[in-house]
Amino acid sequence: MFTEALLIALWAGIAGIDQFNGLTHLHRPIVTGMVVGLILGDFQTGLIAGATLELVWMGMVPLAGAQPPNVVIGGIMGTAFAILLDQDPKVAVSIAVPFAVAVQGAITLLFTVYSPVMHKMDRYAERSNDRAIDWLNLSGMGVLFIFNTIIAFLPIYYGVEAASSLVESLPSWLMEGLSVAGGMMPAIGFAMLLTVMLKKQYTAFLIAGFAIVTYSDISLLGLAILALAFALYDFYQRETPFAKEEKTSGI
Amino acid sequence: MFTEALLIALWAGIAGIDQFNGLTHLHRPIVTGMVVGLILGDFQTGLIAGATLELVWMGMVPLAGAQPPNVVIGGIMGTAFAILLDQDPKVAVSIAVPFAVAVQGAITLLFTVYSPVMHKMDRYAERSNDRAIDWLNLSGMGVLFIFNTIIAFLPIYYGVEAASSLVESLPSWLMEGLSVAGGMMPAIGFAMLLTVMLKKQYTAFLIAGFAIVTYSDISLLGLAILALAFALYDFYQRETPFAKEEKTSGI
Amino acid sequence: MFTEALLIALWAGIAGIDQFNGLTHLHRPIVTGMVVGLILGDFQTGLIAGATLELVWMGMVPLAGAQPPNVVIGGIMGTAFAILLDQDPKVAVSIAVPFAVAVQGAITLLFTVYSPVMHKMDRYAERSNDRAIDWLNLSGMGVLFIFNTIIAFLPIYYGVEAASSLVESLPSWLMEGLSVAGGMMPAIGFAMLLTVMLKKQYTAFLIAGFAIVTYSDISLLGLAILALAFALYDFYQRETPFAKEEKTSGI
Amino acid sequence: MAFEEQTNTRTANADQPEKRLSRTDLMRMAVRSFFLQSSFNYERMQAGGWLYSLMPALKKIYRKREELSDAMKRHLDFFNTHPFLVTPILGIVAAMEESREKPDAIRGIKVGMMGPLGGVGDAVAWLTLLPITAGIGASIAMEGSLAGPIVFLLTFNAIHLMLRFGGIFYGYNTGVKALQKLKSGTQAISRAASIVGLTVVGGMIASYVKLSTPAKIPIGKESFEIQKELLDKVMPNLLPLTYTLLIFFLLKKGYSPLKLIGITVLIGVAGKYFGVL
Amino acid sequence: MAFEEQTNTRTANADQPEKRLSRTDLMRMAVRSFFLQSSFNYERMQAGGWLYSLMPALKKIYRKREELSDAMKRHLDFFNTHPFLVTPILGIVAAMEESREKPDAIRGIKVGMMGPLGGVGDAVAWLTLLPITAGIGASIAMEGSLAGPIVFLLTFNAIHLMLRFGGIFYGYNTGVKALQKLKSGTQAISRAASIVGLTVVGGMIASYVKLSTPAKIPIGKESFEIQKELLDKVMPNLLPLTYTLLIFFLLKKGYSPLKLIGITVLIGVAGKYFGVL
Amino acid sequence: MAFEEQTNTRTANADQPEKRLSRTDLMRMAVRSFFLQSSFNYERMQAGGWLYSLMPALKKIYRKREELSDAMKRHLDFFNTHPFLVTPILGIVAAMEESREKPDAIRGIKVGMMGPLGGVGDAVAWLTLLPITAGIGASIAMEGSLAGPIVFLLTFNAIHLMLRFGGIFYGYNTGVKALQKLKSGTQAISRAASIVGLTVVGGMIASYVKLSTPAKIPIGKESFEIQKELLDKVMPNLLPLTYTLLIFFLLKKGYSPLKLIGITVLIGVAGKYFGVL
Ligand SMILES: OC[C@H]1O[C@H](O)[C@@H](O)[C@@H](O)[C@@H]1O
Ligand SMILES: OC[C@H]1O[C@H](O)[C@@H](O)[C@@H](O)[C@@H]1O
Ligand SMILES: OC[C@H]1O[C@H](O)[C@@H](O)[C@@H](O)[C@@H]1O
Repeated sequence: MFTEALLIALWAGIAGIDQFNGLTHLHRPIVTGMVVGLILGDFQTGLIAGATLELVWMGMVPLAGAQPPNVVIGGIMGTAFAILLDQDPKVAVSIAVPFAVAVQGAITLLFTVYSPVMHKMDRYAERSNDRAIDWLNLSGMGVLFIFNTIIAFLPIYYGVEAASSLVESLPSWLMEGLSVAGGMMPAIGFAMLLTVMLKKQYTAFLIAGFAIVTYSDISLLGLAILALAFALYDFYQRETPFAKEEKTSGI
Repeated sequence: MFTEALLIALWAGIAGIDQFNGLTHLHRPIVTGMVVGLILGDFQTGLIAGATLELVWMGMVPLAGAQPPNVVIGGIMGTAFAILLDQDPKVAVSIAVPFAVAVQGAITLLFTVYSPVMHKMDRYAERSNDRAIDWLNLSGMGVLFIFNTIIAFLPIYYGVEAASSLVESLPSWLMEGLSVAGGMMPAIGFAMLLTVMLKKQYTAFLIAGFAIVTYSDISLLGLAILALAFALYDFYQRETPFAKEEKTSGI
Repeated sequence: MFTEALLIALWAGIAGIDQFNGLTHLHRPIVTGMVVGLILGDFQTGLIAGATLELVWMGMVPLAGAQPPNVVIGGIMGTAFAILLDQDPKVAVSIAVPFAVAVQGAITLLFTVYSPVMHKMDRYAERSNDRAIDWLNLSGMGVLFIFNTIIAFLPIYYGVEAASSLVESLPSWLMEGLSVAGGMMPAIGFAMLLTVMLKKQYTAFLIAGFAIVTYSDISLLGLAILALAFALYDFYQRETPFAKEEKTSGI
Repeated sequence: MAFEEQTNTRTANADQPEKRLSRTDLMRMAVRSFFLQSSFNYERMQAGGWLYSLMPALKKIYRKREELSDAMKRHLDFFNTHPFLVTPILGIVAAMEESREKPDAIRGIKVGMMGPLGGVGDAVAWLTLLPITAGIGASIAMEGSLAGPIVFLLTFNAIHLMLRFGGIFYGYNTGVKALQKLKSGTQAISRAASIVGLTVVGGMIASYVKLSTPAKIPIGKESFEIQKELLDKVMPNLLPLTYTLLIFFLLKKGYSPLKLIGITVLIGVAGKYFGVL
Repeated sequence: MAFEEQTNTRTANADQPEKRLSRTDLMRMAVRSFFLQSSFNYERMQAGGWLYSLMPALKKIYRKREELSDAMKRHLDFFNTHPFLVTPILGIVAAMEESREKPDAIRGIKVGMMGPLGGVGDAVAWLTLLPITAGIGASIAMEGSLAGPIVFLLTFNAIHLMLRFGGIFYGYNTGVKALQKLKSGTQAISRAASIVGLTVVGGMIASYVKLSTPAKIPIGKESFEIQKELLDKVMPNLLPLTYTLLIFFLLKKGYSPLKLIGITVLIGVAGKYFGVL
Repeated sequence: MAFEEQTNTRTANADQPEKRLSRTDLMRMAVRSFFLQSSFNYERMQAGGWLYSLMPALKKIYRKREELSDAMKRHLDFFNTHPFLVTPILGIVAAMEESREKPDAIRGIKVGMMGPLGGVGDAVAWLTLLPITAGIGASIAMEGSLAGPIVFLLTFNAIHLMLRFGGIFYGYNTGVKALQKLKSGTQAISRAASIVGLTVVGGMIASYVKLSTPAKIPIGKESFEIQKELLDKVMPNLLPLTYTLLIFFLLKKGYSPLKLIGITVLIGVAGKYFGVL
């Protein structure tokens, strides 16, 4: 168990860096879920739990520096506990949330206490010491790595046993209820997306996407392609009004 | 049989009122078919015959006071006879039409002979007798109730036996032919709708609706939702031309 | 074999005329494939090989007099050899191409050496001899008929045996490879169409058509109907901007 | 246009006590509007029902007998509009009566609104809302489910009641200003309704008109099924579409629906007899 | 523009007997237009067929030998347009000859129309109508049904004949006025044709280009099927689309179709040999 | 606007050696931009990372110690934009520093761009690109295929890297002229992104929100399954849609996501307990 906990913790550290630096998004649950699954020897559950958590976090993105519930720790804890406690991947969501919220607060704190660094930089700039500024800037990554590693390691290494006996003592309808709740949870991610994206002139597309998927077998990529085609049509439609186009015509 | 005939007749009376007052449209065949089916103990046939008749009457709506073949008596007689004579619901259409046409004439007559009521009202208005006007206005409902009750009762109570022996003596291809004709009949309702609704700039939608249903498994509601999405797009497209929208844009 | 070769040759002659005169397009592989199949007693293979060849020749149309690989001889030879050598219809494509290219050159030559005819016409015009001009004009059809008949007859009558023993001596992966290549071949026809038809403002429709067929069961006709509906919408959309339409509105 | 003057007149009467009509009065008018056609007749159509519906307002506004009698007589003129859209007119007219607009102005507004609202109402309610809700209901009912009629009644009346009760407050509160909004909104609503309506009609032609041929052409031992091997290959639902368009053109040529019903019966029976339908 | 003057000229000639050409004359010209390319050659292209097609009109209009000879010579200039759209030009030119327009005006119109109509015709008939009708026909024929070629010939020629026979009357009756209508109509028709054509080409890429890989990667005892477990997951028809786009870009870069056919054969054979196709 | 003047200033400095920055310098800046947020803090947000990313340009341009120190101090102001779209700003600012624009002009451009690009970037990258690629990846991963995360990482980063590396050259080469193009492009891109994004969100609501009821109403011996015989008849996915819209309105009303997660857990558990979910 120690090895697994350590590996997961190291991965959490890497993902924690990627969340603010690099931003390749290997820190999203769809990737971390799979990696945690690999480490714990249950690839399938990892993949599915990761995908489920991904959907919940869909609208929870950092806008203008505001931190949503932490996607790195949420994704990793959710998947790890779902596998270790042998639960339905959908239960992962209910497990992930408390961790994610706690870390959300911690990161906000971190960004606050990191402010004095700017004044150090001011002084280095005065002396045009670019090397020092380089190191000072990059130092933040170390902090994130250590922070995430520790946060991920402790509960997995020390908490699983307790959680496991707790879960066993719970009535089955409770765990099944959590699974039902997990299935409903993506509604929150989507609704959050809607609060930011939905303007009245775009309602048409929300409706169309819903109806097309409900009444056909199209995949999401197929839907995205169709939507792209429509967006292209719309774009050129707005660009070249008929009158103008006609003027350039032949004969 | 007397009880059933009476119940149907009373229902016809109520539906007859609803056709001009209230207008909740419980007088449409899709509802009356079900009710007649319930009364006669054959719910399924009633529902289906009602739905079939509904489609035939689709475009036959009263515009500017002009009366189409009567939908109340047509719907009720069609369903009742289809059940009582044990026929295919599609045969209901051929039965319904003669009744509906006869009553169409009767209603037109009714609205003509009702004209003198206006002069009475003039006199009550002179005396500002609003009570009398209230009653005079509402009186029309009584006439409609009695009229429809009687018209529905007589053929069902007295005519089924004769009709039944008639039907038995008819060759089977005739009844089957009526059933084929019943299947074709909705074409008339739809064509009537088209004469009023179809303008050349909307042909696109007629074609699209036809093609989508022909080549997919979508339900009518799904189709309506898609069409609604398109109508919304079209609406905003026309409202905010690009130039205008662009003007309000950022940077 | 002589009779079949002769019948095919005569058909090639007729198709050769139709390619430039009449233009009913019975000279396209989809028709000639079927006819050749009928003559050779393998209707099904003829139909399918013809359809396959049709797709390859899709974008190869004569623009401004420029000759693409010859569709008449290509279609006929491809189908005939596929049947006679008992090959997969898709192999027809690889067989058709060498013939088609050779004849492409021959036709170009023909149209060059036919130039002097114009000077003869000038002289007849001088004498206002319209009869002579009629005959001179129509004479080209005779040339095309004889040319195509001979070109089609020779390889089929004399070449099949040799080809047959050649094919038998070839390794199976070669013929199967040709069949694979035949399946890919329509890409060339479509790509040629795209080079002429595709402008950036129409990309949307290419994408949409691809996605709709990929993710549904619609037939090509269904797709064409949907596209037509969209084209109609687009047409009226451009014709009547809202402002104008509104001006003519009621109340 | 006369509108501007009327608005002026109204402002001039600003010393008059305005907004005397209560929420309940307006609600009562909306409820009475359900009986707009109770005394329908070909002389003045909905005139009786109109006065009946407006009564609560008139009685509140005109306390003197002669005034009331005058107003009542004025409102027994010919009247006809779409029954679901009578309430906005009731609302506006009530507001005008309340601020003692000139009778001619009121009559002008009344007559000027009843025509267009009648047309729009017919287009939206009878020719779009009804076919769509009834069509969807029928598609469910066809499978034998009780949900069909229920879904129809609920969706149809949801909009029906919204129009009636929304309309009366909209008309009363917005007053003559409502007219201009109506003008621009009407066009857009008709267009949207046509888009949805015609799409659904297209779909219904494909799913409800039943017409196909069992005819086969024998070829040697086998037989060629015209429906399956030709028509369906070309396009499924080809015959239903063709027949509907045929009826459409015959209607345009002036054939009566009744005649076409008769022709359809004949075709059905003859087609069955000869084995082609 | 020179148009106005021509029309004036024409009106000035109003004492001339107009409309001498009969319906039959025009029909004969349309029929002759089927042989527009019978003496096709690279010196003057369709010039011989053009004169041949116009002959019935010329003979009717110019009774004197010298006049006829003159006219015939004038109409042996280089000519080339789309064969389905030659009839509107024939119609207009016949109308102009009939009203004795100046030869230069006639030549101007002829040359001015043949280019644009050639382009539009190629776009609409060769690049849209043909691919769509042939594509639909092929999709039916692929299933082994005779209906394929029949549907193709019927639909293609329905429009073909409409253009030819409609065109001659349209051109003759509308005269030079037709030009302006053509101008605005052409654009809209090209756009509509492109929309339908490209949609269908997109669909055909998905249904007709056959390309997939049977390759598997062994993982322990099991094996990972690249096509089914990767490519199809990403997008069905990914390879056909990619290959078509590849060919498209190679064509744009100047590769000849012939070369690409050769390359395709090579890829197919090599792919089979190495077991990846 | 101040733009025109700046361009003038720049032209005036034409004697200065321009374009001293090499391709490598720009590439290094783009690579450094990956660490834009390494010292993120709530006092000046990305200021440290901004200076870090701009360093290669500053060192090349300002050889004298004091000049460099001056420039570095100027670039430690508050800065915040979308991390993928920082490179166009880096490019423009580098070009401006190189031609020795006035510090105020540079600061103006920097501040003027960071806001809008932050907003557009959030809309396009976080709210459209991410949900779509992650949604598609999740749909594949849900079936247990490794291709899910891979497809996500590849497609997401293809665009990510294109923005970063394309942006720096675009910004540097186009200079302040880029601003005007950005202005008109931004709007169109946001619109297109919204169209695609919202369509996919609509689709995801239908495929990912799992909510249905196993409740049955007993009728005699039989039983009426609410989900199958009523809800699905009306519309499949009715409950998921309703629940999502409910959450949406609660969010609009100010409920926190956390509270809604809590509520959802409660509903799920209670629903299971009472057998209605
Ligand atoms: O809003 C712009 C920008 O602000 C901060 O830097 C972070 O929250 C980023 O994720 C965001 O893109
Ligand atoms: O046309 C307006 C209106 O006229 C009459 O009152 C009736 O036919 C109504 O059904 C119709 O809506
Ligand atoms: O381009 C116009 C026209 O030119 C030539 O006559 C031939 O290639 C025709 O096929 C083509 O339509």
